[in-house]
Amino acid sequence: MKLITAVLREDAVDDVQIALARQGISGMTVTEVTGYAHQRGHTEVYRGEEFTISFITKIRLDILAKDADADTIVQTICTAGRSGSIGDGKVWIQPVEDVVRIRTGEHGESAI
Amino acid sequence: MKLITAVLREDAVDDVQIALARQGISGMTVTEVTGYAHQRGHTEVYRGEEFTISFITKIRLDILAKDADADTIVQTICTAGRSGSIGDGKVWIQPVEDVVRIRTGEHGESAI
Amino acid sequence: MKLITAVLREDAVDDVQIALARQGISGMTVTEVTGYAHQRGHTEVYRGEEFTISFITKIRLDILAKDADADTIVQTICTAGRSGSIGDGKVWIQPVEDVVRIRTGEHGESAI
Amino acid sequence: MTFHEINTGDTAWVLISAALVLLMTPALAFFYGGMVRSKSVLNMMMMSFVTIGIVGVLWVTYGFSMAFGNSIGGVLGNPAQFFGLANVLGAEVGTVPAVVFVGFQAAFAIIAVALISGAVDARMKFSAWCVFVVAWASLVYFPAAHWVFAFDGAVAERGGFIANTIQAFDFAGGTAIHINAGAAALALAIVLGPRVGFGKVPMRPHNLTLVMLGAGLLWFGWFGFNAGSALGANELAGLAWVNTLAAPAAAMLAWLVTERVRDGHATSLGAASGVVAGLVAITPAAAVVTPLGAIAIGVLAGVGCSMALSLKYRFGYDDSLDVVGVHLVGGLIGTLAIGLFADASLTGSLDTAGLLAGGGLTQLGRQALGAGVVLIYSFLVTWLIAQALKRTMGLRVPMAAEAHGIDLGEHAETGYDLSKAQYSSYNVGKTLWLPNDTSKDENTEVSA
Amino acid sequence: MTFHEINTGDTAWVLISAALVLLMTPALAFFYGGMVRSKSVLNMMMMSFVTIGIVGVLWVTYGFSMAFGNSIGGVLGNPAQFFGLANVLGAEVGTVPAVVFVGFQAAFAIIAVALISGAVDARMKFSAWCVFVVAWASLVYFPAAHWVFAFDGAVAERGGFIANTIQAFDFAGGTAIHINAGAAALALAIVLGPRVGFGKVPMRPHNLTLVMLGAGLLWFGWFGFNAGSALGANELAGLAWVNTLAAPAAAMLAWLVTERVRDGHATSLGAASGVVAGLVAITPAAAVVTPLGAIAIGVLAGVGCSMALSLKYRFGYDDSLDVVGVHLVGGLIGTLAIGLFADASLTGSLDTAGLLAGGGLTQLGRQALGAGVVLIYSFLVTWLIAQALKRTMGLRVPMAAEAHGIDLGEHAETGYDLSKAQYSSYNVGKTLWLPNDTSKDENTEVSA
Amino acid sequence: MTFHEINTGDTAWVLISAALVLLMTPALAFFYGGMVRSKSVLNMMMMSFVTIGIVGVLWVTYGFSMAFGNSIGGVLGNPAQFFGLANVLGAEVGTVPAVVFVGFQAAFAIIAVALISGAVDARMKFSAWCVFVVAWASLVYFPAAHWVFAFDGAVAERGGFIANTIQAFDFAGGTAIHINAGAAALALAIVLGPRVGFGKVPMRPHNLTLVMLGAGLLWFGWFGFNAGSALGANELAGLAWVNTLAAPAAAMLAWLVTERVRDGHATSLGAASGVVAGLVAITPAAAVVTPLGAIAIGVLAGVGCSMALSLKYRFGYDDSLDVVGVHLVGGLIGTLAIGLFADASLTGSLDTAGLLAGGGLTQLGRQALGAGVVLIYSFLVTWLIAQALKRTMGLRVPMAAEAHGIDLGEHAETGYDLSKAQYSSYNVGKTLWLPNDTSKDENTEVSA
Ligand SMILES: Nc1ncnc2c1ncn2[C@@H]1O[C@H](COP(=O)(O)OP(=O)(O)O)[C@@H](O)[C@H]1O
Ligand SMILES: Nc1ncnc2c1ncn2[C@@H]1O[C@H](COP(=O)(O)OP(=O)(O)O)[C@@H](O)[C@H]1O
Ligand SMILES: Nc1ncnc2c1ncn2[C@@H]1O[C@H](COP(=O)(O)OP(=O)(O)O)[C@@H](O)[C@H]1O
Repeated sequence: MKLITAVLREDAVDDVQIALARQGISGMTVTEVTGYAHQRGHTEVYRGEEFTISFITKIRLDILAKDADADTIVQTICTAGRSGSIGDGKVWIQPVEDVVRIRTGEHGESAI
Repeated sequence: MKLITAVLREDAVDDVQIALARQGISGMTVTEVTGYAHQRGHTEVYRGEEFTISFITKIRLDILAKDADADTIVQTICTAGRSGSIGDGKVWIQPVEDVVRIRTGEHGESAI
Repeated sequence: MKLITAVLREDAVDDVQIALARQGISGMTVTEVTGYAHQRGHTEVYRGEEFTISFITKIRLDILAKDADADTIVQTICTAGRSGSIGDGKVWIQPVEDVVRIRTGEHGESAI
Repeated sequence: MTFHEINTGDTAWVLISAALVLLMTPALAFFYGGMVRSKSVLNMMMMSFVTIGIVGVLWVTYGFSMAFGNSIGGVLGNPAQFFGLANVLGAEVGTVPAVVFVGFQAAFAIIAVALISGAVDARMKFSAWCVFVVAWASLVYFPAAHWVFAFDGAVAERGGFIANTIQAFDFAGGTAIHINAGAAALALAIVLGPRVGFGKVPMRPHNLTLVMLGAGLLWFGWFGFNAGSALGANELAGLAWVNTLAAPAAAMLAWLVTERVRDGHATSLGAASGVVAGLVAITPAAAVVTPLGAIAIGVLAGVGCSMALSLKYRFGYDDSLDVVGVHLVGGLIGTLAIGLFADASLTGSLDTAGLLAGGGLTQLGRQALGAGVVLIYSFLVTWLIAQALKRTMGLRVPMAAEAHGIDLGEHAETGYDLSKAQYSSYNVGKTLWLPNDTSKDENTEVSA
Repeated sequence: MTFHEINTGDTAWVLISAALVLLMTPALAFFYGGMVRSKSVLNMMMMSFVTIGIVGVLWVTYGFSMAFGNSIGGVLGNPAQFFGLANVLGAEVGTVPAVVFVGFQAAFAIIAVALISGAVDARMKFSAWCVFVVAWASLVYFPAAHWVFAFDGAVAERGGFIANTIQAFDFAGGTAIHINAGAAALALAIVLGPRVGFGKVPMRPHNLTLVMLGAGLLWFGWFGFNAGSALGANELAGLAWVNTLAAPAAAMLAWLVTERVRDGHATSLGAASGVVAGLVAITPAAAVVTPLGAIAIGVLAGVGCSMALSLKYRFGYDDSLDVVGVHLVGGLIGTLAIGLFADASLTGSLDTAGLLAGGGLTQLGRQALGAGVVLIYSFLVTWLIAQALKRTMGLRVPMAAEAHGIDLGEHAETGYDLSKAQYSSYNVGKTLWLPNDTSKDENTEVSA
Repeated sequence: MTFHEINTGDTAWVLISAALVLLMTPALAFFYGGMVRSKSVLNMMMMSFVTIGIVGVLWVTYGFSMAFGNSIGGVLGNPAQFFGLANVLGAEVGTVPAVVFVGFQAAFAIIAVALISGAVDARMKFSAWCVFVVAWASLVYFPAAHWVFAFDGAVAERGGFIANTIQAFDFAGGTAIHINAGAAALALAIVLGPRVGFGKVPMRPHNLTLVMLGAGLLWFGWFGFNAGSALGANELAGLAWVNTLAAPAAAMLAWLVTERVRDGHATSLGAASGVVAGLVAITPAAAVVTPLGAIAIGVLAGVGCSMALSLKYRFGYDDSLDVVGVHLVGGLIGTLAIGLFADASLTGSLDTAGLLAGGGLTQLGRQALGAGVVLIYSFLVTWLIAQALKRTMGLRVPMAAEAHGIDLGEHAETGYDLSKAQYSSYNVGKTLWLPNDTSKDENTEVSA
């Protein structure tokens, strides 16, 4: 099994979620994060003092996937989450040794 | 070493934490997240317009564990975090290559 | 490729970020978390009732890194994030199978 | 009604005082709302707001008449006399038009009922609260206001028995309002039962800036409450004004010192609570004590109320926001303190002066009697109302709604949405998010 | 101006009423501000605040004179007569100094303009709003205020045509203010176009405690609005006061019942909206109906306005915070209801009484005519102003700024920073964070 | 005291004005509280609230007497004369009861002290602040109020030297309050030293809705401050009212234009700050300039204060919320502007008129002298008080408490808990979470 993590623009989440749902992938965990890389931050001004705020609001998705689904999910996220300008974010894949569904105690792929 | 990640109901955290503490596991990192899967969301109404909010508040725990402890921890979380109805969440295990305690620079299992 | 995750004191983030930027590492994703381990929490008092709050605000950094950079990054974080007292936090390294830059679709190390 | 010349200055003062007192109920909504957890802030505020709605309408129809109509045996005003405010236009109360007095007293009736809501945080059905408001206003407040506020000859020929027969002083409502609401809160909290997790899980205030806002506006409004009760712009009003500054100031300091000594910290919730305790305590006494007497009453209230809070843990009733500790105890302190500090030059005779101000025990006895009657009546009748509701429509929301948050369960709203990223997967109206794929309504529970 | 003796009580009441009405515009800022998403709260509040600034200055220079100077054909006051408030000191309006009346009416002018901002949430250029305020106040509000509020002989010898020729009642501004602003909001919303995502993505209120605060302060201020319009501390003011309590109380209940029946839940946003709807509706009628009539008007407004809200989705204009649904519809209900409920004993003659209160259709016709004239004039002129601005300076912020949040785009600020961890990587002033390493400015966009 | 007939209209106006001014201190708490970081909001608000408590009690005991008792050489009122408000009941000030005047002036004393707290954000021990309040009120404010506000014959036979000998105009307290508090803030900020990270790490406002709320309520209250200072409901009050609208309106616009030109954006913090700057500047002048003069003063204040803010970075003192930039500079602008714009028809003679209004340099000189005396006295004595406290009890919280947040360190509270998930691992009271397992108290520090 895999854990697919995506860091997205805040306004891309709805599209990504819909695209995934269309493919039958409807489980995910969402975190509000801030990111920092090539995309420039913004500037605020308070009583004449400028504050440059480099961290940018992003949304992180964590999706547990069966090995077979992983590539499609990554592909779907990339397509639905792309705006083409700097700051679209990353997707990465990590190995998962086991997954358990707390409610039932099921293990492995059936727990996803 | 392992990283055990659990996504729990918001009201299960205290029980899980106590259960883990009883087993001598007292380190963890907690994140407020929202989740989306089989559990139904809720509906809000503002000036007659209905908003169905599908994302549900969940709590994510990340626990670094020695290889030997991992299974017990998963087991404890499942037992303490179970309510039996949809939405109890998942636990998953991932490999960790190294852990460092920032304060001391210790590496490996002794850093946990 | 590696995923380096660090849980830091809230006031160490700026120093760590600057130190990393000096080494040319300027991509990261930041999450506000709370942690719980050896560091003692604090006490609040409302109308004579004491509340001991054990969870402590921490900052979590997730940094995707090329294999070659991983050790330096961990080293840098440890140096810049150390205050020497309990609660400085942990850094850990996990394997990553693939990274994709959403904007371009690039895979692997060039996507970082 | 007796007929005097209307005085525009007095009328202006009572008009603005009425608005000040009305503002106190929204202020209470903020004071209370900030103290609860974020998942019940709206319900807490709604209980105050809907009380303005309900009691506002009741007052104009039969409430004023029940409180100030000609007395039936000193016990109840004739509800027909001023029904729908008939016979009010053209009449006066003192030197102000009677309709102005109606407005002023309306605001009192509203806040008296709203005060009780602090006891029922996060668990009472909103519909049950609404019915409770109608019942309690009609069966408890209107009568009690009649007893205490209806002086013979002021509005109608014959007034209530506490004002005219017992002759207890209650300048602006320590008995009729604070003791009354406090006793009711106790009864309702007992019948309702505690919140899930009461005494076990932490229930800390979710927004202390809101609490401070409430306290600030309450203080502001209270100048209308107390100084407005002089029903004129005169020296008496001025004295009440200054006492309404001095007593809560002293109470705030006393509360903070108590906290510092007992808990190690002076808190902002303590400051806000001390202010309210001092305001409550000076309410009945504002026109019969000197400013130094007001300071003394403030100190008593600050220390007394802050010590009284722990009672609820000892006895196990969940008076969530300490209506008993602040309003019942504070109201008692103020009402009885009149028997100690009332100044003969202000009350008009040594006979009515307080024990420590050269008077005897007479007035103290009258005060205790008046307070006791209201306390017992209010507790009993409230208990009966609450039991009746419990057995018919039910008082509490389902446990799951309480756990998930009463704001969502009862009002389908959340207090705050401060997320910067407004990701959603919401449905707006009935339009689904996946129009091409109606088989996948992502809001439907799917089997695993 | 006619010369009476100054009465201090009347003056005191109008002075404080003026302050109460002025408070209503910040209150509106909170009411509106809480209803928008967190990324546009500051812009929404700024539109109200800057309106106080702009209209405050305009009023003192030529606005008062345009509204209350001697009438040019019943259509416009002479702008030169009181320019810069010349000739005001030493004069009276009724029994109060004319300068006090200037202040009181200033607050009316301000809130009338600010009301419109509810229609343009999150997308209008701040500079365009400022220019719009100048144009709309000058071309629409000052004339309309003249028509409705300038009675012959009150300030200048000749006043406006609605007050004196049509003789429609508008006690405190249902026509001049609410219908007027509501019609303008509709025109502006249409020209401006909807927010990105309107009707598709959820735009729920970000802070309902702020909405409740706004509603509470609005109600408080409205006592000055309505009861202050009696221009004296007398029984008329008292009646208006009580009606200003009764109507919104009833409207709140009616709105909540409508919601409960229709949507299954009584909401706090509904309570706040119901209060405002009731206040709007009673505004024109406050002195000509009995308290029971006020309750009837409140019920009509609560049901009517809550039903009117869905119009915007049907017709597709984005009147973001329902200025049309609440102020235009509420203003119409109140203005027309006078033709139904006005009481002959209050209006002074059966001829002017309402249809259901023993009068005929005469007054209803006058009311409809007055309302219609203002509605049409306001809609048309606002539409022209909006088009003119759109074609010259442009009305809307860039799409990206709207998406990212207008607070940042227009004001370079964010409403809230509640993060406990204030990590940053900010620059303060021009000092960079990496002084030793100027080649690495981490705020510069770097190629991947 | 001189004996006049009491006038109820005048009394009503001063009574409500007193309440309005009292509201300004909570309003200040919100204005200041919103501007600091979320971890020090409660401490900031507490400094204002406790000032109401302390100064409220001091005023009633000896403060009023020190300020308005019979003058000892023009320098200090006799503290025994009205100790505990003896000899106040039965007396009048002008046409209002003396006790009403006591209340009105109490609110002035309170806000004067509270203003200083803006300079000491996030680092001053709360106990040190409390002692500072007692000392500063007694040694600086009560004397200065005597100099400026105590006119011969108004309350006592002989008053203070600035009012009676220098004859500077200070209608409502530009000198006694704003210059005074601004100079004290500067001295205290210097002795206290800057916040950790001042000028390096970003300290942006955590809640601008709270700032706007504060500004709105301050403006509302300020009508009592300025128009109430007429001590009657008359044309003078009306003029002050209108000027209190016009000047801040103009100042807000001037500040926003300055920002737009200098920084590229008009901000909501700028609007709020501009309002306050305009209010400060018009305070001394409200009754001696025409509305057009008020607009001029507003523009000067808006531009002047917004330019003055950067001084603190240049000179390196951490006047955290710009008490100097807004109150000292604004107070100076207003006080000196009287010497430019004062209108002979309002001051009563050409001799006292301003330079640009046909007068000479005389009044400008008086204004400068009065302002200078207060500024220097206040700075010096405050500096001495601060040094004394620093060397005895200490002024600052420990560095760790400052870093972690002064709210927690000094008050054991946090301002907001908006987390939806209230997970905890708290202890409530002394009950531990693991009752069966007392060996594992998860709150104890455990060795790694
Ligand atoms: N090395 C990295 N490790 C973790 N997260 C990263 C890394 N680089 C970028 N990110 C995340 O991706 C987001 C977008 O990255 P950025 O470089 O700005 O744009 P793009 O991915 O389009 O080149 C960042 O805001 C950050 O959250
Ligand atoms: N595939 C997944 N990947 C990541 N998180 C998931 C996934 N599926 C479910 N979750 C998380 O688990 C939570 C509970 O899942 P849900 O399916 O609603 O209940 P249950 O686990 O009881 O079947 C979700 O809210 C989400 O946070
Ligand atoms: N086993 C663990 N798993 C995950 N996070 C941990 C673990 N132990 C500690 N942490 C995180 O590290 C933080 C600091 O740990 P703590 O033990 O208090 O200090 P130190 O690391 O200096 O010994 C904790 O607040 C928590 O967020």
